[in-house]
Amino acid sequence: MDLLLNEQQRMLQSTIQDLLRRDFSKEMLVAIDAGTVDVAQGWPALASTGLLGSLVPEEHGGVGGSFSDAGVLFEELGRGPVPGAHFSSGVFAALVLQECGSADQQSAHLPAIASGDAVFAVAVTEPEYGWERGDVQATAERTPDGYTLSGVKLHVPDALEATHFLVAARTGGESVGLFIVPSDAPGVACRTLPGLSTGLGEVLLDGVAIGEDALLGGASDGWDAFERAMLRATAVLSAYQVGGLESVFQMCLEYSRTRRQFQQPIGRFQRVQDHIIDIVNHLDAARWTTYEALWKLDTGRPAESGVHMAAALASEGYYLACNAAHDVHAGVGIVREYGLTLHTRMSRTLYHHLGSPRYHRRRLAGALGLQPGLS
Amino acid sequence: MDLLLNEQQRMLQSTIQDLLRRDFSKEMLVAIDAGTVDVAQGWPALASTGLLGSLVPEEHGGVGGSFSDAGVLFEELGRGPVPGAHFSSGVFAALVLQECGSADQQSAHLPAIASGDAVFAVAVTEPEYGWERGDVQATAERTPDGYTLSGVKLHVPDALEATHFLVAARTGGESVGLFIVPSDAPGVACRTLPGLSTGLGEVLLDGVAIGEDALLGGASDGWDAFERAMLRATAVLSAYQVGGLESVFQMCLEYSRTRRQFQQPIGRFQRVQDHIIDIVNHLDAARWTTYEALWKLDTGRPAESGVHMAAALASEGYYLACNAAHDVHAGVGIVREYGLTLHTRMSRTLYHHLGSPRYHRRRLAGALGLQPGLS
Amino acid sequence: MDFELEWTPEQEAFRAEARAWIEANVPSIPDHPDPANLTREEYELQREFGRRLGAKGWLYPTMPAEYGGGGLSMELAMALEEELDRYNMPLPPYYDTGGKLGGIAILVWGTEEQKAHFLPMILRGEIRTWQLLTEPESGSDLASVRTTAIRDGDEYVVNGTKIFVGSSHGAEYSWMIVVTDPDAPRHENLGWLMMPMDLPGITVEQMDLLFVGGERGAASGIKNTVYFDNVRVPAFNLVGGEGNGWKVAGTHLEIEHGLLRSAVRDDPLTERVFDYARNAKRGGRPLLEDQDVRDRLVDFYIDAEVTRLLHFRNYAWRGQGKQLTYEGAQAYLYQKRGQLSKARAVLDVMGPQALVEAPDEWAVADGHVEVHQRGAIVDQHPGGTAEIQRVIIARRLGIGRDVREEPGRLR
Amino acid sequence: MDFELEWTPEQEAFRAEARAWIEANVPSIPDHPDPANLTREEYELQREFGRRLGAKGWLYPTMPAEYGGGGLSMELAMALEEELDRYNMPLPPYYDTGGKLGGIAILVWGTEEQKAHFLPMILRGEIRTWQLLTEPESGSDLASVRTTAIRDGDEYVVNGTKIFVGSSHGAEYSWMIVVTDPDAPRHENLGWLMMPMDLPGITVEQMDLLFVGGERGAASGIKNTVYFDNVRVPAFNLVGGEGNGWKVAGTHLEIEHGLLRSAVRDDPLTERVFDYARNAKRGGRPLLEDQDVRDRLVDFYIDAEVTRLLHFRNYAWRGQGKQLTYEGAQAYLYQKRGQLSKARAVLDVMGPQALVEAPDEWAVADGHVEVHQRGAIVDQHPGGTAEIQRVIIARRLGIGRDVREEPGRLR
Repeated sequence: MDLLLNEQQRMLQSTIQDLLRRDFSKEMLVAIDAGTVDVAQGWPALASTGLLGSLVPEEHGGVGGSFSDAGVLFEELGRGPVPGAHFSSGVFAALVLQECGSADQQSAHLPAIASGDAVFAVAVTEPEYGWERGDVQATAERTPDGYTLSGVKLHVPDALEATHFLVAARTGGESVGLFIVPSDAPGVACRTLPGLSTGLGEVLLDGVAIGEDALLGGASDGWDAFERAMLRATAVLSAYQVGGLESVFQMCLEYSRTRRQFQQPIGRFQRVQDHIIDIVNHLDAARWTTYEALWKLDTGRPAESGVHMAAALASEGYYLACNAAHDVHAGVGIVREYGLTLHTRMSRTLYHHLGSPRYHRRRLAGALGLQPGLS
Repeated sequence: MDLLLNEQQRMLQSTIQDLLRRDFSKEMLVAIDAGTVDVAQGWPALASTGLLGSLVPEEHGGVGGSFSDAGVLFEELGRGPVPGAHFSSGVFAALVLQECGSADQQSAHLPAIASGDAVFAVAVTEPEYGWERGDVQATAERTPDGYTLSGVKLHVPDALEATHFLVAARTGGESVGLFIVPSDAPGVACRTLPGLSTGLGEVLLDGVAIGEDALLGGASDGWDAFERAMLRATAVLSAYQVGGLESVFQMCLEYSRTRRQFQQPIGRFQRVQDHIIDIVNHLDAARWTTYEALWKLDTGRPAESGVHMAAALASEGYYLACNAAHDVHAGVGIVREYGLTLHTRMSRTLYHHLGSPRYHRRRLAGALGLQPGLS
Repeated sequence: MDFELEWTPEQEAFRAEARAWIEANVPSIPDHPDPANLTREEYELQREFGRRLGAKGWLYPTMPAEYGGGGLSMELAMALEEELDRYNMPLPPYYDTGGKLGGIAILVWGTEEQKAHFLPMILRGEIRTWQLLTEPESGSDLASVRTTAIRDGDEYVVNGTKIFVGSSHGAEYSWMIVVTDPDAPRHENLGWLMMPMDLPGITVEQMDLLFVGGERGAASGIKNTVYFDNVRVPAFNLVGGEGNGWKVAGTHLEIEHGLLRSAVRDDPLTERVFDYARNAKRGGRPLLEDQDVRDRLVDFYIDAEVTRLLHFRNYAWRGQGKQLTYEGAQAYLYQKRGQLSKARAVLDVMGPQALVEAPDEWAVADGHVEVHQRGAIVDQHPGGTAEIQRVIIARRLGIGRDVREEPGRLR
Repeated sequence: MDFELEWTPEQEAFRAEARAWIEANVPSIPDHPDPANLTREEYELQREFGRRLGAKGWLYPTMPAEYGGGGLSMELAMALEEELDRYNMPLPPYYDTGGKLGGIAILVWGTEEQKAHFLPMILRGEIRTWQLLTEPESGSDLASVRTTAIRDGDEYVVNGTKIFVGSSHGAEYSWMIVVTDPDAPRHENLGWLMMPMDLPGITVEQMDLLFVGGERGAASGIKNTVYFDNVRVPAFNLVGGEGNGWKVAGTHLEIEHGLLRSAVRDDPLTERVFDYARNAKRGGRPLLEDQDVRDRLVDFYIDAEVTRLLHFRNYAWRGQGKQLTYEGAQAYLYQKRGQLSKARAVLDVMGPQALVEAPDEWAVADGHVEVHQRGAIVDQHPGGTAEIQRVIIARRLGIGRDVREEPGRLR
């Protein structure tokens, strides 16, 4: 039993912290949020750290690190929270390519993902939003040369930054295949959705013609493999949310000391304390379930129940911690330049990503054998 | 709009309060709880008030009062909480008899219920506990002279006090009939269950032979009518729980003033305050939904959604308020003679009675048209 | 008890008159989910309609007729509001804390001259008034404000900064809490001032916020920072006398803490959310097939209903002359926390679509849902945070104290 | 990070030795869901087994060998506990706060003579010790105790009343907080005393309570009121010196507030509840068909898992020598509140059957479920209420304070 970071992880952590301090100050993040600075502006700096190849094998130009290592990096990114396609491309798409792609497809795309030259976004969800096989209704019609993709992909993270999409589409009946689609392919149209979410986009596929080699693994049904990749990506996403939780907690702690009302620091009031205690409880529940889930993935243990539990706790915890943080800060918290609303928006944006808390709880029930007829 | 008790209700309230102060002091209720005094000992006093006939028509020797009037009475009983068959017999069974019974059956039994000479308990639930038609698995087999009842009725309130049971049993297929069964009929065996609940019993029906006239309304399927009676009874049960909530609230308020720790009344601490505020919120949510539900019943308005909402809030609120009250009282609260545990036990006992909070929420969803295909 | 009003023929006649008048006079203004989108032109239409209502005494129907109010009973006011509600038009039809909060404070604490001077222009809709309470260092702890108003001859000289102020499109007046005597003890050092907003030295600057909701009938649009730099205001405008600002504030705070609702209606969000759920599908199957979706909607419904009933109780009891103590803050607390739990229920049911803003084609219920997602957070703070409501409830119930706190004066 | 221990061959050898010894020595005692049902005879068997463990240093395996402990590493102690766990036998196999809490206090604060005198009899299982803290007027506010111990020559004379004390079947010693100087300031007026329970003037009386649970490994059976009437105890028995009782208490409270768990195991209730749910039917259909039943079970599981992980973190970090601050109280808070939410989940899933007590035939899981329904309430208070855990967490995190509170001394 050793529940501390190892030497190498502490180095990783300190390197990424230095970068983030330099290139992603709170003022910069607020400016990105306000739209006065483009999110893509930070991409070269991120790519330079090698974090986009954290989970890409060395043979494909990546680091070939452990899930726990990736957790260390993405926890730091989550603290910002640093927006952008680092997770979509460097983790989610990279894992899907490894799980579903052929050797050629991996060789063709993983190095570019690791270097940051290509930016992949994963376009699975649709207006009837959900992460189950049955929720995919976009179609891939067979043509002599390949496929024609049609449909609407909605709430796709980082769509506007992407050079490529991994698109899920029905290839016939219940079968769902995954396709590599360049974002500049004819028939692809893409925009960011306005509102409380951040960086979610609409991707219209209007009869997009793609070659046969665009189908991941050449498999007309790649959904089960996709779900395996998604499960692993989920644990890293949870680490990102843990970072966000940590940051929200620290903001509240600091404010509890410096803000005075009724002639004392507001943190002397039990009601304020209890909000912050709720936050640290959400934080630690998400943190330790996430760390254990990453460890299970790294050590080849059955990780399904652990990942789903961590994901539910991280998504719910981040959401509720932001609510509690707004209680702690009252008016100050909604002022954009203060920085709390960055987390508020991100917590909402990620709440359903890679499956809602409800989805993860249902999957957890399944993993625990809590289905009728399984006793 | 007039949200105050009327003159007559204030008189009812004051009469029952006087009686309860006299015959059901806290010491007496604690003694009943400890088993040193028999719960039946208080029956004559209760019967003398006429409250057992509150909802029985005048022609059958009752008061023929409104549901709101009954609410006033049972709210006061709930404050004790005064245990015993007053609700089972005077409200639940009386309403079932009126809804399901023939004129003869009503004439035969309602006067005795109103006077307290007969004590009816409603024996519907079973080991596979639930309040849906499908949960009834006891059987009524047709014989030349009537029926033979077999089965196990479990968690039947006030079973040991009852002179008669209203038993639900399958009369064939999905049909469920209601039967009047004297508690001393051969084949009936009855005992109280030990544990945290209070007054719940097991009723064994081992080939109990009863006449044809025991079938309520002569209807081999009386379940729908039973549910109508149950809905009305539920609103009065909610009033009883509101009384319990009120009493728990008052205990906590008093304790918050008199108990001192850290050189001040504990009620000066925000954490203690918040427990009590949670309690008063549960109380008022249950109170005003219950009052509105009773008013809807009295004025012939559609009451289904109102009753189910009130029932869910009253059952959950009473349960959670007792938890919060234990937080306020800490060690003192678990001392039997203090009296809080009377409510703790009663809140658990009533939590599922006439349908669990889950049941009421599901029914509420139905009443609101939130079922697929109903739009 | 009676949970519904039975209307007399006279009341029905009034209602018919009101309906006809409203139909003839009401302007057509789009229902902006986000009040920040209200244009200057639309605002002017609202003000014009307000002045017409004011001329009939219907802008503040229950306020005394002698000062320009309607002098109407609670029942008639309710009928009036119900008729306006057909056009989705609140009363007043724009953000104006003049009559709702400040007007009552002036009525209770003003001199006869002050009432005669200020109330008619408020109640007739000639001016619109902001409230200036919060400062950078004074939020929940309102009594710690630092903006000073120092007497100088027949004037007060005002210096300081107020934040989270008002709405879009300016105001003719503001009422504000100021320090009139920096050396006096806490709670005895304050004044309550009616401030013409066109005086030299006043600067108004828009804040950059997550969102500014505004409650029904008080849709505020945006919030501002207001700077006072040696602003000279006539001493006549100090209401309640020097050193009494905290008592005067007690009056308007009493209203703000949960008694602001007049007629109590169903939350329109409920039907919008139910509509969505009844029609939405997931993977080709009705969304309502999921039990957890139904459960969340029921939670939503119960939150809305309990809030409605608690406000209804307060409204009815005030009408019956029963003294309220903790009930205002309780209903307000329920409403605030209900917004949060409803927002989460909606997000659970709808997924990220709940976060899409109008006029995007994917916005749900013309954007009302997304506005609610933001507004639920922001609604926690104005008029006292949830924590402040709990402080009031605890004091009024007498938790831990033998003597219960008295409510602020309302008459 | 590594969430599992990898056992060395030496450690495995120790485990094998322990297993064989335990198999040869462990008495067979029924697993009473309600510890109040433990008979005197069964208790004596537990004590005898404890003495045999004590003779090997295995009763308190990590305590120093020089005083009768085992001097074992955390890993070996864990192996020992896992082996005992096969027989559902905690360590010590009876309620004894002597070694778990009082022993550490003596180790940290006692003189060499006191350690040599008290520790061996505790650690070898010769005595069993109760703790005497709470009084009728002193619960959460432990520092306000009124029981006095006034020095008189070589003795202290003790007068007062302690409540919620101990267990069934008596104790040879108690340690207690007393006032040694009624005139000294708060926190400087206290003493920490080892009290032989056979002294004249001590009366023990059983309390009538909803239930007395007792945590795993500390099953207490019943609780008592203990009266002291001019009890004379040797001055030697005061540990830490006059006026230092609060500091000594800081040591055992540090352990009690969330660090009492040694090896961390799955809550056996989880499997009992899951078993029930997998086999139960409603209306002839599997209970698990209801989505809300599955949801409740998942809630239950998550509560249990998070509690396990937080305790596990604390145990591992203590083993790695990392200084804990708020973490003990956090895990304890989670555990306490988790009991409540688990109890409600169970009641929701099982219905009133969860309330049926053993040995009734309808009792679920041999009555463990009903005991949990009662115990979840009672478990909120011993070792500091949830509110007190929150006080500790807030101070240790430094919420609202620039200087964080230091933990009590553990060495």
